[in-house]
Amino acid sequence: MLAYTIRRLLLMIPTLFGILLLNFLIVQLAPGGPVEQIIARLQGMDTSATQRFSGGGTDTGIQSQQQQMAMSGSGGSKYRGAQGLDPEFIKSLEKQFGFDKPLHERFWLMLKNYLTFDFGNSYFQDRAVIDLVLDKLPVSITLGLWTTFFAYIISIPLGIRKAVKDGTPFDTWTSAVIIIGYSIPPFLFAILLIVLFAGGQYWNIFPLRGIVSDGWQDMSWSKRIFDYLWHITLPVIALTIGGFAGLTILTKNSFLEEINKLYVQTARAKGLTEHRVLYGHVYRNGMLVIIAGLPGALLGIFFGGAFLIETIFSLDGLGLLGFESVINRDYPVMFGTLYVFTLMGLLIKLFSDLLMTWVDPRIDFNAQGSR
Amino acid sequence: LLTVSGIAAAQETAAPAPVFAVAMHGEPKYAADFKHFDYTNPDAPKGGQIRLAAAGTFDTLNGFIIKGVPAPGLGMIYQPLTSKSDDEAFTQYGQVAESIEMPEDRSWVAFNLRKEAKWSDGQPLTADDVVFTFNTLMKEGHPFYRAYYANVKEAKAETPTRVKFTFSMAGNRELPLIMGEMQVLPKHYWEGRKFDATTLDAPIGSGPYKIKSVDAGKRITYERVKNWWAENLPVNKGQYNFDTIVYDLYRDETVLLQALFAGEYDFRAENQAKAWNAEYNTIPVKEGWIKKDEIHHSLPSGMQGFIFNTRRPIFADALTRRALGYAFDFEWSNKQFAFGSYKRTNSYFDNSELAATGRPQGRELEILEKYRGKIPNEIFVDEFKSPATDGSGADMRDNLSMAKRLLAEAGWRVGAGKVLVRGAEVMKFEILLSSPMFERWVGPFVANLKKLGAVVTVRTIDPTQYQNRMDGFDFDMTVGTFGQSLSPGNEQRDFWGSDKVNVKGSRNLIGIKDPVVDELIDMIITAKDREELVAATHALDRVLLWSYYLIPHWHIDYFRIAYWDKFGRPDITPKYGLGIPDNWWFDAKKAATVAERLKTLKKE
Amino acid sequence: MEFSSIAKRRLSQFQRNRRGYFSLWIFAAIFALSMCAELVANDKPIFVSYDGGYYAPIFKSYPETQFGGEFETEADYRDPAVAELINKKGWMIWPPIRYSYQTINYNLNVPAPSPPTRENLLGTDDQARDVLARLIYGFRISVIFGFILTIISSAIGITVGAMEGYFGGWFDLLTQRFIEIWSGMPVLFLLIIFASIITPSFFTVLGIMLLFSWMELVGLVRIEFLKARNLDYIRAAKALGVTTPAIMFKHALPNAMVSVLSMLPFILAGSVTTLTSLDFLGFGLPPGSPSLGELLSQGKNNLQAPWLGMTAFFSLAIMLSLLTFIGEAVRDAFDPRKIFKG
Amino acid sequence: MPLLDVKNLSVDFVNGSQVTHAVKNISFSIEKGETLAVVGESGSGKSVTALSVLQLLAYPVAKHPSGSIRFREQELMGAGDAVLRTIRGNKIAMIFQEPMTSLNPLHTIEKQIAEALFLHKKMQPDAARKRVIELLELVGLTKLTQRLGAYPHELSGGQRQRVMIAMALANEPDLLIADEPTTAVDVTVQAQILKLLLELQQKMGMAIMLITHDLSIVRKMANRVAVMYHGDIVELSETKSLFANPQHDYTKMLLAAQPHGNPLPFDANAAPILKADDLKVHFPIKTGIFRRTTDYVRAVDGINVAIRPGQTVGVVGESGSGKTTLGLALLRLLQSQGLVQFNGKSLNDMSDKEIRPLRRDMQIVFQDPYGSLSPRLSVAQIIEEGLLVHFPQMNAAERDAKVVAGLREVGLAPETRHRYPHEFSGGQRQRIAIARAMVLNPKFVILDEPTSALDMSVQAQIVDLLRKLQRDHNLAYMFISHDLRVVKAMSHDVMVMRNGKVVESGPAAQVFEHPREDYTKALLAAALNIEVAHHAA
Ligand SMILES: Nc1ncnc2c1ncn2[C@@H]1O[C@H](COP(=O)(O)OP(=O)(O)OP(=O)(O)O)[C@@H](O)[C@H]1O
Ligand SMILES: Nc1ncnc2c1ncn2[C@@H]1O[C@H](COP(=O)(O)OP(=O)(O)OP(=O)(O)O)[C@@H](O)[C@H]1O
Ligand SMILES: [Mg+2]
Ligand SMILES: [Mg+2]
Repeated sequence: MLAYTIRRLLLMIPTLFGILLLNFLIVQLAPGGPVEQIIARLQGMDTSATQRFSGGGTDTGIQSQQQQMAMSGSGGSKYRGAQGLDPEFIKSLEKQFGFDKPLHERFWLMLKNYLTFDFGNSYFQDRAVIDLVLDKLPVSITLGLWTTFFAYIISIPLGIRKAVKDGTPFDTWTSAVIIIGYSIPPFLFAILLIVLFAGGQYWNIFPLRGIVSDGWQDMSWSKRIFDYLWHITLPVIALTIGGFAGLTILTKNSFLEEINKLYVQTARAKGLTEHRVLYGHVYRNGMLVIIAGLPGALLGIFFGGAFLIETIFSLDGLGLLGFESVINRDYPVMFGTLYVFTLMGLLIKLFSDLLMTWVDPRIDFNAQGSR
Repeated sequence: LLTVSGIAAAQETAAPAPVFAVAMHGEPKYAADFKHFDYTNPDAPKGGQIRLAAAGTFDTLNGFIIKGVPAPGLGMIYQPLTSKSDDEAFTQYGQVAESIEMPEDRSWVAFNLRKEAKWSDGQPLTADDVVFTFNTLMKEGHPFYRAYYANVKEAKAETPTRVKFTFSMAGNRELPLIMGEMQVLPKHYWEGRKFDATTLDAPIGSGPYKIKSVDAGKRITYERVKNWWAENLPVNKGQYNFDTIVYDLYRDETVLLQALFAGEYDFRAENQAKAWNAEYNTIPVKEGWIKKDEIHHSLPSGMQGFIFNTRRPIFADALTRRALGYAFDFEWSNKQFAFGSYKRTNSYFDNSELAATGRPQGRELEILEKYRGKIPNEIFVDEFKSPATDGSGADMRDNLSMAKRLLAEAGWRVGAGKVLVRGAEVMKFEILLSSPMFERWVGPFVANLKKLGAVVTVRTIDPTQYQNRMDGFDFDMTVGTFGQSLSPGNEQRDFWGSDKVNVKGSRNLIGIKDPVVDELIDMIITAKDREELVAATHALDRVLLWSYYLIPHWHIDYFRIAYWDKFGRPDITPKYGLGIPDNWWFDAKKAATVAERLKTLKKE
Repeated sequence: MEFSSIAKRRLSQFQRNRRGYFSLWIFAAIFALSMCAELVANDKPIFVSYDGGYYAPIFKSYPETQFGGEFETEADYRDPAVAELINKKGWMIWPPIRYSYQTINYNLNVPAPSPPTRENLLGTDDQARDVLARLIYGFRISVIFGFILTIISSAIGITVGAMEGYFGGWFDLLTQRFIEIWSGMPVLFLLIIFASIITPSFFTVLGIMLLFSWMELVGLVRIEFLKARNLDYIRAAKALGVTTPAIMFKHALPNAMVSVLSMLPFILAGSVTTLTSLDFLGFGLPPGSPSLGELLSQGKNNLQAPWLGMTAFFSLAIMLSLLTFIGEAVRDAFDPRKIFKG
Repeated sequence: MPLLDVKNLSVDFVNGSQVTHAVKNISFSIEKGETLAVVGESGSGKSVTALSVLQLLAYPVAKHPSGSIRFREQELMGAGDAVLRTIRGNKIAMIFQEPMTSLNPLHTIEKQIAEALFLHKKMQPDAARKRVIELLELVGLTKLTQRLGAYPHELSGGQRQRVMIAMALANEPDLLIADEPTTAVDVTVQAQILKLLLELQQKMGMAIMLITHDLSIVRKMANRVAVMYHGDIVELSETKSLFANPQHDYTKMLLAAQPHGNPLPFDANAAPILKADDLKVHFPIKTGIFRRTTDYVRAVDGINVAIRPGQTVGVVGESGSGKTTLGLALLRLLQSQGLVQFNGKSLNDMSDKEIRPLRRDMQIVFQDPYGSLSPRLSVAQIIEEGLLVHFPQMNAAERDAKVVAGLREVGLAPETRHRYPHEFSGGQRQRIAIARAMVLNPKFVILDEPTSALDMSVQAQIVDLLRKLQRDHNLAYMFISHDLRVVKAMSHDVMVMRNGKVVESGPAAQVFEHPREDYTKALLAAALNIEVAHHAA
């Protein structure tokens, strides 16, 4: 197993290299890069990455410009100056982003830097990519941990109960409930929660944005915890609601699969309580898929799926960062996040594989050759 | 700004007299001894706070560089050399500059600074700061400044209180005003700091507000500078009344609106007709705690429309373009999609005196006469009007049969597969969009086009990609916007000038290549007075309109604002501005009432 | 005399799961209905009699001139003028819903999206199109898309996962790394690139989605196979000389099927919604195409029009419930020890 | 007042429209300290009866149309969970018939045994561990005490069975239900375990319900015997009187049945069909979090065999000596070192694909029939699978005919072929496994305890069948068994294994009559011992 682990660790290097190379090449092909992005901004186009789903936008493009002009305090109106861009300017932009160098040189440079975990700076945010990532981590961890926590803490017992009560009305209605939960698009549900519990129309109980209040630093510990929980309630609910269905059904079916096996009979013959039988014996057998899937689920929420919710609750997490970097063509951030995520992903996957052999010692990863 | 004016530099004359204000054309509206702008309330009480909100995020307090997203409201911490009044087309009044000097040909401009001007840390604001600002912006600022100030040869501090900008060209009337708009940066603060890096350290300024606290990406709070040096200048009288101004940032627009209802912030300008009409029926609005106002303005609407890429052969002739315009049922769409709140745009400068109305007359006619024969004859006969319907939706047949006739005239006929053909050409094109918002407007339009036999597809793509295709003029039809200010100038060349037709990235998306248009643009740029400018603009407007380069969209001539009823505001709203938060003030009594009523509601 | 063969027994087990059995019927009925969407909801009449001639506009397009109108393009039968022309000299038989997915209802009293009325049973969307008609068409396109995508991508995913798990060793190591690299691809970017090269259509979108969606099941199946390959009955099958694919398919796969069947409905629902998340990159189905996802995003952008979001949500929930129940019944059918309770 | 009183017990299995009456209205009782042996035909309902007592059947597929089960006056039939829990594993413990599949594959043996201790005796971990070791030693698993962390799949069949026994005895129950408790262990261990049971019985008055096929054990252990036939108790009487004076026809037949006859002659000069040289299988022992290999279990340690067509080689030896492993290695179902030749061709150099066609000719009957049957395939599918692979030209009807014939030969009703494996009794499954191997007409078969779950009559039938096939097709067998009588009846040559090595081998007669090694002698003595006990009784 040690040899296997080492092999896996070593293989990460070519994997990362492959990913970087592939991405690098693809990015070269993409129409429109950071330069176009800046031009679009200069020309007053609404380029914010989240605009597509954040419900913004207007059907009169000019109107928002007018509004901006009319609202004093918004600084000099760049709009007036947006009167054509000379090629000089575009060249200087390209230079600024390093696009004047040939392809292979740029790739080489990037590789060199990445080996030393130097991910460079964002094109648009003037911050080290690594800082950006670290910055967004608390939000992502919050959402990831809580959501996974709730999903598992509820889905697994529920799935087990459903397996035990398979075919009963309980099974049917719980299925209906979790599927409804799944079908509600999280962003719609989030908005619904906001309108109901944070808007001015019904109950104004929860805050609308952020993960902590302004004066958080100055609060007492208990206050801090309360404040934190108070802030994350809605986003976590919105994220979790859809997370039960798959897991519950998977648990249920895995359990149904195991529950009639002979070793369960043996366990019952020992006089174990039903609970012990289910959680002590069946659990480990039935849960392999689910236990092994846990790290992946975590990763998914950390880095992927939550950007809609992050947008709605104005939480700055990694999901949003990654998404914005693509839409804005902020390549260093894109590559940096990709690199970090991939590395974490690889480690977590290795961990989950090792976890699997721990859960089920019959599992090994050797070739099956001459068995 | 970028080209050399056609007018020869005037003779150097005797030193010009310092003035307190400069108008783009003509004289400033206010006399030298004016007490305050008409649209301000000189007795407005100071105090209280206003909370504003914006969508998005920010990560820097330095808005002058390319990197980072600047926080909203940063303009309030700097004071420009001069600032503009909101009820004139384009007139600058001295702020940091006590007076302005420039020669007749405006080939340079000098600003005499106020001695009392000082930074929020007490240091005096000097000509050195101005020069520093200019040089820094040129060198390290957003690349935009390099283009913007391209014609400034040098900036020189002649005395500690006098700074002079020399231009590389003469006759550009706008340049001195643009220089005046420059927000001055404190040299002593920035020296020793990196200018081209984003920062969250609150910079010092000379403006009415200073930054009180910052929560990156979420909130920025401004606080009024006590005993601000410019507080009692007439230009500032009755303004900057709030003690604190807070900007909250929300990522999501829908939430942003909900936050208003929740009382998280105080004021919102709505830009969606649908939202304005359908989503504001919440309790605070119904109860009148949130006031909904529509405030008319006279800012030029600019032009938004379905623009034709005339580089495409099918759109090369005006007749075809005109015909297709009949397929757009604005009245119905406006009624169904926008609660009838928009007006059809009938001019490239609509909602302003720059818009051509009626038939050409006077100087305008004179200009146009010169081109008779080279421009559509209808110009002399008719006022331009887009085809209209009664908005019932059942009223399109006449328009469509008109279109059919015009298309036939242009050589199109319905061929196999019920598609319009002209020789080997097929009427087949794509409408490219960068925002899904327009899809609904496009829908019925496409349906009507289909009835004419056009094969139309619609495609929405992401902004960067869109920009890329725009830069390469790779589109058939798209929604184009051409914003206009009250004083059109060089940008017109970029919009419609024939020398930009093939310049990648230019904004002559339509592909206009018309010597008449070029000449009219020159006339606008070099117009000596407002009358001439207006006449030339009218002429250009007509030529563009009657060439059917686009199917005009709509505009709105009022601001839709909603705000918690806690504020006082001047009786007069300026024609060209909204005056928020500068001209409004906190009304403690109203605020108390609102708070009171809110409390009783919560108890119920 | 003959005991029911195993197939019959599975069928009967399937049927004994009443929930799943009825779900299958309901789903089949809905699907069949949506397959003949053109006959159910259309802006063209099914049948026209005009001036002695008979026409079937749904199947053939006739120019307006055919009915004495002015335009040589296809007649718009909803156009009052055209309707009048036809009714003067004949009659029309309309489908129950006189809207197709793109038909705009020009006759609304309130701005779009308009609430449900007798004319538009589920209201209209923000482009004044009939939601019910769009739902019927959208269901069809979404489900077909979802089905094809799910079936192909699951087939690939299961195969790859099975091989990884079953063979282990270097094959496992290398394919897994390949998958890691592959899943590290910037899908968004690829879509953008493709969008700039080809005009998206149903099948191109499907193809692109396939490239990336097959990985979803790999991990799950891999684990199941790693577990299964050490079981005694797999060894027994080997001893019989059963070929490796047959062992994987007949003996090991049924084990993995449990988790796969649990996930399939969700994968399907997922593909239905991904379809629209692509729209904004210019790589979804062309604007105007009906789909459940499109309805969802309209729902979000039009909170004041709850019927949009509700319709989308209910259709999704119902579809998913049906599929989950069907999936459970299939699982039951293959469960040798199925115990039916209550 | 009997300890256990069963009255009118019936068990039906309902599967859709198909109802199996597995047990029909039986009554019996067991007194404190008494041993009731239950014997009977394979599939007659013994295990089902035993499981009913603890209410462990898969309800509601299984139904009790009638009956009452009273343990110490307490009704167990339909009793609540709480009641059953206090009894199961505590007052009544059970040894399951199929030890190979009845252990939780993911728990270490220590954990499985200790669990009952924690539960009912509330023992502390240290005490529990001591007790576990003690129990393992009692059942003769001294070597395993170092490997408490071993998982069931790392154990041999006999070892697993003994873990089951240890588990059942852990709490010194009042009633032990032992369903074929010693089928997988060698005679020495068997003797030891039986002795242990007797001791416990004497010491604590434990009652035993002993289900077995081995009549010698019945004679030695049982006070009374119940004979089951087709779901009925056809006869129930004192052991002595039963053996002396059987009443029912079936009983008479059962007592008379014996695997008999002698091995057929074979051509000792023919080229060996299977040959192995210096065969070795070493299993790594892994410890620590990285599960590094610290040592090896030398399960097969340098074995040479050669088997000729028509020859039967018997393999005997103590439980855990590596017999199963040897069998698997010979057929290349386990990784091994050393040369293996089949029909003169070296299997070592062949890929899986190349070996595959040969598998038609070399078959194996696994020691754990249950585990070797795909749970989701019907018996018909399982049996015909080999035909599908090796006789692709056969059509469905032909295949079905073969399946039916195969089932008949092993004494199973062909109608049952559309059932799933779990719906059979232990002995029935074993026969299915035999049918699966034989239906291919192989040339060489490894039979790993093929008769351990079969009653005498069926055993005899199977032995006859095997012999018939051997005669007809010149078949070669490798016959692994603990049952020396069967080995004797079948084998030309015998190999005695211990700790992965062959300690003695030679012609059967010689090994049985004149054993050279002490180990062999002890083995034979133990076997005799049981027989002697019976004769003495
Ligand atoms: N789940 C089931 N469904 C249908 N029939 C079953 C089921 N379980 C057992 N049977 C049948 O019940 C009968 C009794 O089985 P049981 O296991 O009690 O036999 P047994 O006497 O223990 O036989 P053996 O000695 O072979 O173990 C058998 O004929 C078997 O086929
Ligand atoms: N996978 C494994 N890992 C470690 N040890 C194993 C493994 N399989 C078997 N062993 C060990 O190898 C030895 C031989 O096992 P094998 O199953 O061959 O015994 P056997 O002779 O068949 O015994 P029995 O008569 O009890 O079936 C035993 O000590 C067992 O614990
Ligand atoms: Mg049995
Ligand atoms: Mg064995």
